[in-house]
Amino acid sequence: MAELITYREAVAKALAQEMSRDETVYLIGEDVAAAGGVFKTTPGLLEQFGPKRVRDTPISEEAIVGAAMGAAMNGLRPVAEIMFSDFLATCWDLVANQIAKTRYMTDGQVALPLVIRTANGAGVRFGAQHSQSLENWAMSVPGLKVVAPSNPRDVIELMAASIRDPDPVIFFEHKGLFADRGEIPEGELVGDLGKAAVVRSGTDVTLLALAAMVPRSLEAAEKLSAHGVEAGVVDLRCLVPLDTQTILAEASATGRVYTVEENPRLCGWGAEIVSIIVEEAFYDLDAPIVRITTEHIPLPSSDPLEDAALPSADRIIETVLRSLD
Amino acid sequence: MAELITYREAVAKALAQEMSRDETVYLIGEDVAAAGGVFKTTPGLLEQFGPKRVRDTPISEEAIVGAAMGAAMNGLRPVAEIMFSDFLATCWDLVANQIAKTRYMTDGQVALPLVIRTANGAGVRFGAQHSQSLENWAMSVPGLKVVAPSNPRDVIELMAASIRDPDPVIFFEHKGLFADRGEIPEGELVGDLGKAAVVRSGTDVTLLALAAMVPRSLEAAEKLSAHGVEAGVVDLRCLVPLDTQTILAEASATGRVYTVEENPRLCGWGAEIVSIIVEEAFYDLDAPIVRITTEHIPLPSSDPLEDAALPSADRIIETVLRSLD
Amino acid sequence: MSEAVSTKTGSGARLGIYRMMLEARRFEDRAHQLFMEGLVRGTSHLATGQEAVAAGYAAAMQPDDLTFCTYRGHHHTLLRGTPAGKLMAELLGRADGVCGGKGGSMHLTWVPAGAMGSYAIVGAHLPIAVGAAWAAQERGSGQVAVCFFGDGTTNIGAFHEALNLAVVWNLPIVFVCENNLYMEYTPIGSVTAVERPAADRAAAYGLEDIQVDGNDPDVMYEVALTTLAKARDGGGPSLVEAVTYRHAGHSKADPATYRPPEEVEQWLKRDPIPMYRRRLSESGTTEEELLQVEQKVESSIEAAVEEAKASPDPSVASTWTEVWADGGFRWRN
Amino acid sequence: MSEAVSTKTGSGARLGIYRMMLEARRFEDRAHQLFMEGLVRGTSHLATGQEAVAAGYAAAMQPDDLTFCTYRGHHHTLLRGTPAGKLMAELLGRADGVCGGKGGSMHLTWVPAGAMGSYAIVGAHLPIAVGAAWAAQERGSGQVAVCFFGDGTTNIGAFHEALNLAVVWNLPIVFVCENNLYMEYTPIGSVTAVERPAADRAAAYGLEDIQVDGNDPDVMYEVALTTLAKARDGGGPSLVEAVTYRHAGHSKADPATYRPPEEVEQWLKRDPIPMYRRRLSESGTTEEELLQVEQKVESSIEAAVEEAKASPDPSVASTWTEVWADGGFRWRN
Ligand SMILES: Cc1ncc(C[n+]2csc(CCOP(=O)(O)OP(=O)(O)O)c2C)c(N)n1
Ligand SMILES: Cc1ncc(C[n+]2csc(CCOP(=O)(O)OP(=O)(O)O)c2C)c(N)n1
Ligand SMILES: [Mg+2]
Ligand SMILES: [Mg+2]
Repeated sequence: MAELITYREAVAKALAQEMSRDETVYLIGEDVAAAGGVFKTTPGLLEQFGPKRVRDTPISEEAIVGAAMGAAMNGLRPVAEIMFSDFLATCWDLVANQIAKTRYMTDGQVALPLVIRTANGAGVRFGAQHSQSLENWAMSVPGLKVVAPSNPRDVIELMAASIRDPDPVIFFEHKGLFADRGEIPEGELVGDLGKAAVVRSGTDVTLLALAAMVPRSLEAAEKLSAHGVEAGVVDLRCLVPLDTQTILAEASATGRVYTVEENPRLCGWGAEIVSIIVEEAFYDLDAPIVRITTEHIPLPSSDPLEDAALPSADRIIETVLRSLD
Repeated sequence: MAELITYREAVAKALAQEMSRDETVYLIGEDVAAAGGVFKTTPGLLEQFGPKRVRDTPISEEAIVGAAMGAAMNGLRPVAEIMFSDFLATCWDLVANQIAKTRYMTDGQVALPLVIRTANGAGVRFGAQHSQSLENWAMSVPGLKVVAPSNPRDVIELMAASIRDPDPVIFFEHKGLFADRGEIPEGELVGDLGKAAVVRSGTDVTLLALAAMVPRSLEAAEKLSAHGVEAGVVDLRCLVPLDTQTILAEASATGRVYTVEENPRLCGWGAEIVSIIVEEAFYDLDAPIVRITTEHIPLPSSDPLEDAALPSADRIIETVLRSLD
Repeated sequence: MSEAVSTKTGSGARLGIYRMMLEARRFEDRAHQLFMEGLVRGTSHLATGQEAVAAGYAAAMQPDDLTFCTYRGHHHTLLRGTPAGKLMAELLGRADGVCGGKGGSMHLTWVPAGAMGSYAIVGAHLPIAVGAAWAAQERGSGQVAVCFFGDGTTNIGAFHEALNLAVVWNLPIVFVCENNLYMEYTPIGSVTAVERPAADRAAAYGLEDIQVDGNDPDVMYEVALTTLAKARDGGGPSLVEAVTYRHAGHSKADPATYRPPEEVEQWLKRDPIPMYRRRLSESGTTEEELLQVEQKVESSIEAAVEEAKASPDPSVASTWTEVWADGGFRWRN
Repeated sequence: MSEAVSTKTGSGARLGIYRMMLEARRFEDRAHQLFMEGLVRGTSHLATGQEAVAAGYAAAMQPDDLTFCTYRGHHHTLLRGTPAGKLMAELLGRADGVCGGKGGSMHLTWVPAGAMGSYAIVGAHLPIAVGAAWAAQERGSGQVAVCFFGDGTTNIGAFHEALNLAVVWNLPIVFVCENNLYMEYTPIGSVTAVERPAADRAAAYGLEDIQVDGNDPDVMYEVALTTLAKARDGGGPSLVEAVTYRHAGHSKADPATYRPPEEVEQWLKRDPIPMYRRRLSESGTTEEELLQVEQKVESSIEAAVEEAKASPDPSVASTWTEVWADGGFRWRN
C-alpha cells in the first residue's frame, strides 16, 4: 500500500533501508545521532543501528568528510552529513581535491563509494551563508556525482542509488522541501542515477528545473496553461550523470527552453545545459534559451527580500510570456 | 622606453608599484618574503618594503585569507598569496562565504579592498591537485571580482587596478605563462577591470579565450589563416566584471563563436558566456557555439597525457575547421 | 576555575555591568517573544544565561576596540553600543535593521560601535579577527580585537590556524571561548579530546591556561581588563575559557530536551543576573538604585521593540544593492 | 629528545632496516639524476636524509597496515613494498608507473602494499588516514594507519581536526611528524607558536609528548613498535615528532640557500646511513654482510631504473580513463 510521507522522513527511511541491507553503511555528522539531525532527517537511526553506525562528530567538517573518504578506501560505505551545503566550503579541499580526484590519480586503484548528504537551498530566511544552492559547485568538479531530489520518493530512490554507487555522490537535500509530502509505494525502493523525469508534458515550452524549483515550475506551468501556453517541466534530479537524452529530446520538441535555477546567475547548472543544447540541438531552437535564476547576489535574510531574490512562479510565468510576445 | 619583462617579473613590478604608492598595501603568504615566492614572483619586495609589509606565514590558508579579510575591515589593503589556486579549496569558506558576502550582508557597512593572488593553471606536469584552472569557481560566487591576465603588461595593469579596487578580487596568475616575455611602457601602469581585449581581429569566427588559452588561440588563429579562415581572438582578461559589450559585439560580427577554456568541461566560464550570447545575440548566430575545453576529468601528470587533456592549438584548429565543413 | 570575587570592580562599573546584563537579558526575552509572535523569522540563537561574559568584556573595552562574535551574538553586539532598536529591527527583517534586513539574527554588524559582525559559520571569524588585530598592530591604532566563540568551535581547523598565527605575530587580540557545555545538541565532552576545550589547548599556542567562571561578571570584567591590557601593551594574544550555560535551547527550534534536568536546574541557580543583583545589594547598592536601572532597561528595550515593529519592510529594490562598493549588483559592463 | 640507542632491535631487523634506508637513499639519488637528465618531469621532493623515519616504521608495520604520506613520499611508498620499478616509472610518467603516469612524483599510491597515497595538499591526508583507521576499527581488521607529514603541516586546520577526532574515537592510528625544520623555504620556528611543532601540541589532544631522534633508525623502530602496538591493542592514537633533516632543497627547483651552511654541515654529519652502518659494524655485522646488502640494493634500484626507462609512455587514451568506477569519464547518458 502506498504511504504518504514527508521529504525529511524519506531521508531517514532511505538511510534505514540501506543500513539494514548493508552493514558497511555508516552515518556520521554533527548531531545526526542522539538528536536525530538538526533538520530531523535522521531520527530513530541511532536507536535502530546503534552508536557505532550512527555517530555524532565534533564540528570538524574536514575531519568528517576526510573520515568518510578514508573509510571508503578501507571497506566501509560511509554517508557523511554536512549540515548545510554552505559548509561544504569548509571542507572543499577534501571534497573537490581529494575525494573527486583520487580514483583518477591512482588510475583506478582506489574506489570511493561514499555519499555526502547536505541541506541545500533557500526559502527559510537563513541568509547568505545558510541558504545557498550549490549544486553547480559540485557539478563543476570532475569526479563527483551530483543528486538533488525534488520529492520524497526520489529522495529514497536516489539515496539508495547513491549509497550503492561505487563513486562519490554529493546528495543535496532541499531545506525548503523537508515538510513536503509525497506518496511512496511499499517495499524496497531503488532508483537510477542519471535519469531526468518529465514531470509535466507540454508542447509549447520546456522548463528545466531542479529540487525546489520543480514544484515552483509546475505551479507556473499550471498557470501558464490558463494563458494558453503548455509548458513541459523536466525534473533533472541528477546533474552528474546528466540525462542529456531527455533534456535534448524535450528541448528539440518545443524549441523553447527555460532553465529555472535557484543558484546565483553566473556559472549555474543552467549555463552548462544551455551550452549543451546550443551545441547539440541548435537548429531545433526557435528562440533564445532563457535562464531564470536568482540574480548574481548573496541571499538576503528578510522575507520580502528573499522572496524577491529567488525565482518565483510569477517570475517564471512573466519571463515565459514576455519571451513569447 | 619600453622594457621587455617576464610575466613573473611583472607580478613583482606591479606589487612594488602599488606598495610604493600606498603604504596600506601589504603582502602576505607562504614563502613570499625571504624566498621571494615559490614561483619567484615576489623577489626583492621584502628588501624594498621590509618584513612587516612583506611577510611569510605558516601553512594556514584559512588564517592567511581570514587575516586579509580582517585587515581589509580595519584599514589595510592586503594582498594575500595562495600558492596554488587549487589550495583555494582549503580556505574556500573564507573566500566564498565570508569575503564574497560580507559587504552585502552588512548592507554596505564593511568594504573589503583586498586581493588574493594565486598561481593557476596547467602545463607544468604537476598533476590533478596543482594544475587546475579555477576561475569559474570564483566567477560562480557573487561578490568576487575575477581577473586572469595573459601577458606581462596586463599583469601590471590589472594587478594595479585590482589593488585599487574597493571590492575583493581573486587574481589568477598562470603558471604556464610565468616565463613569457612582453613589452611594457615606462612609468606607472594602471588598467581597468572589466575590459576585454580584441587581440586579433578576424571576420570569420571568434575565439574567446583567457590566460594561457590566449596565446594558444592566437597560434591557432595564425594557422587557421592559412586555411582561409580569419579568426578573431578576444582576451577576456576579467570574468567579473565581464565585458559583455565586447563579447556580444564580436560574437554578433562573426556569428560563429568558440570558447577556448582550460577548465574542465562542466560549468566553466565558457558555459556562462555561451548562455549570455545565446540569450542576447541569438539571432546573430550562424552556427552552434562550440566550447573547446579540457574534458570533464582531473588532470594527469604525465607529459603526453597532460598535453592530450588540455586544449591545444591543433584541437582548436580542427574544431573550427570541422564546424565550418 | 577561579571562583574568587573580584574586588577590583568599582561600584560604578558594577552597576554598569548589571545594567548591561539586564539589557542583554531583556533583549533576548523580547526577541524570544517576538519570535513566538511570528515576527522574528528564520532562526535565532539566544544568549540567555551567558550575559556575564559579554558584559564583563564590553565594560572593559575601549570604544574603538573591535568585537567579533557568532550567530549567538545579540548580546555582544548590543553591549558594544549598537542601538537596540536597530538591532531588534534586524531580527525582524526590517528596513531600519543594522543590516537593512539583509543579515538577520545570525548576522549582526554595527561598525560604528566596533561590532564587526556575528559570524554564522563556525570558526570563520577567528582568522578574520586575527586580521583586524594585525591591521591594528600595523596602523598603531591601539585597538584590541576581541573574538567570542563557543566550545564547539575549538574543534574546527580555523581555530587552530587563527590561534597559531595570532601568537606568531604577537597580535593585540583576545580569544574568548564561551563554553556553555554543548555544541548544538551534543555535549562538548563527547566530541573533544580534552576536558576543557579551550584552556587545555592554550599551551599548544604557548599561551597561558585561563579558565574562569563565565557566570561571574566581576571575574569576567577582571579577566577582560587583564587580557585587554596585555594585548594593548604589546603582550600579544590571550585565550580565555569562560564556563557558562545557555538557559534555553541552541536555537529557536530546540526545546533542549537532551540536557539532564538537574544540570539545567543547577545552572539556573547560577543565573548571573540574580546572583549579581544579590552581590550588588550586599555590597551596598540600594534597592532603589537597582530598581531604577531595571526600569530604565525595561523601558529602553521596550522602546527598541516598538521602534523595530514600527520600522517598515525593506524596499524590495534593496535586494539588489550593496553587492559591490558601487552600491549595486552589476557584474557586467 | 630521546638519544638512547635501542637494544630491542635484533640484528636481523637491523640489517633489514639498513637495507631499507639504502634502498630509499639510492632511489632518491637516482630519481635526482633522472630529473637532471630531464626524465623526471613536473616536480619531485626528495626525502634524502629522512630515511630512518620511513625505515623504522616500515620495518615495524604489519603487511596490511596502511601508510598515508605526502608528496615527499617516495621513501615511505617504496619501503612498504611497492615495486621500485613501477614507482620509478611513475616518476617518469610512464605506462607501467604505479598510477599509470596519472599521479607523478607527488601522488604515489600502491594499494597492494598498503601505500594508500602520497598527498600533495598539506594536511588533507590526516583526516583521510583517520577514516581508514576508523574503518579498521569498525571492521575489526587489526590494521593500523600510519600517517606521515611534515612540521609545516602542524599549522594547518586539518591537523587539528584529525588529531581531535582520532582521539575522541580512540582510533588505531599513529601520526608521525617528520620535523625537518623547514616548511618549503621558511624555518618552522618562525611561523609556529611553540618550539616543537608536534610534540608541544600533543597535550591539546590528551596525547603523550613524544619527540624522538628521527635520524636514529633504532629509535624510530622502537617508537614504531610501541605506537603500533598501542594502536593495535585498542590504546588509541599516538603523535610522534621525529626530528630529522632533508639533505637537499624542498623540491627539485630549490637550491636551499636559505639554510645556514653550519646547520647543513652538522646534519650531514648526522646522516642516518653512515651512522647506522658504523653502529652495525660496531655491534658485529661484518663488512661482507654490509657490502652484500649494499650491492643488492644498488643492483635492485638499477634494475628498477632500467625497468622504468624501458616502460613506454602511457597511451593517450588513458587520459580519459578511471574518472569513474566504470573505467571511463562520461558524465552524461
Ligand atoms: C562550519 C560549521 N559547521 C556547523 C555549523 C552548524 N552549527 C551552528 S552552531 C553549532 C554549534 C556551535 O557550538 P559552539 O561553538 O559551542 O557555540 P554555541 O552555539 O554553544 O554558542 C553548529 C554545529 C556551522 N554553523 N558552521
Ligand atoms: C594547503 C597547502 N598549502 C601549501 C602547499 C605548498 N607546500 C607544499 S610542501 C610545503 C611545505 C610543507 O612543509 P612540511 O609540512 O614541513 O613538509 P616537508 O616538505 O618539510 O616534508 C608547502 C607550503 C601545499 N601543498 N598545500
Ligand atoms: Mg557551546
Ligand atoms: Mg618540513
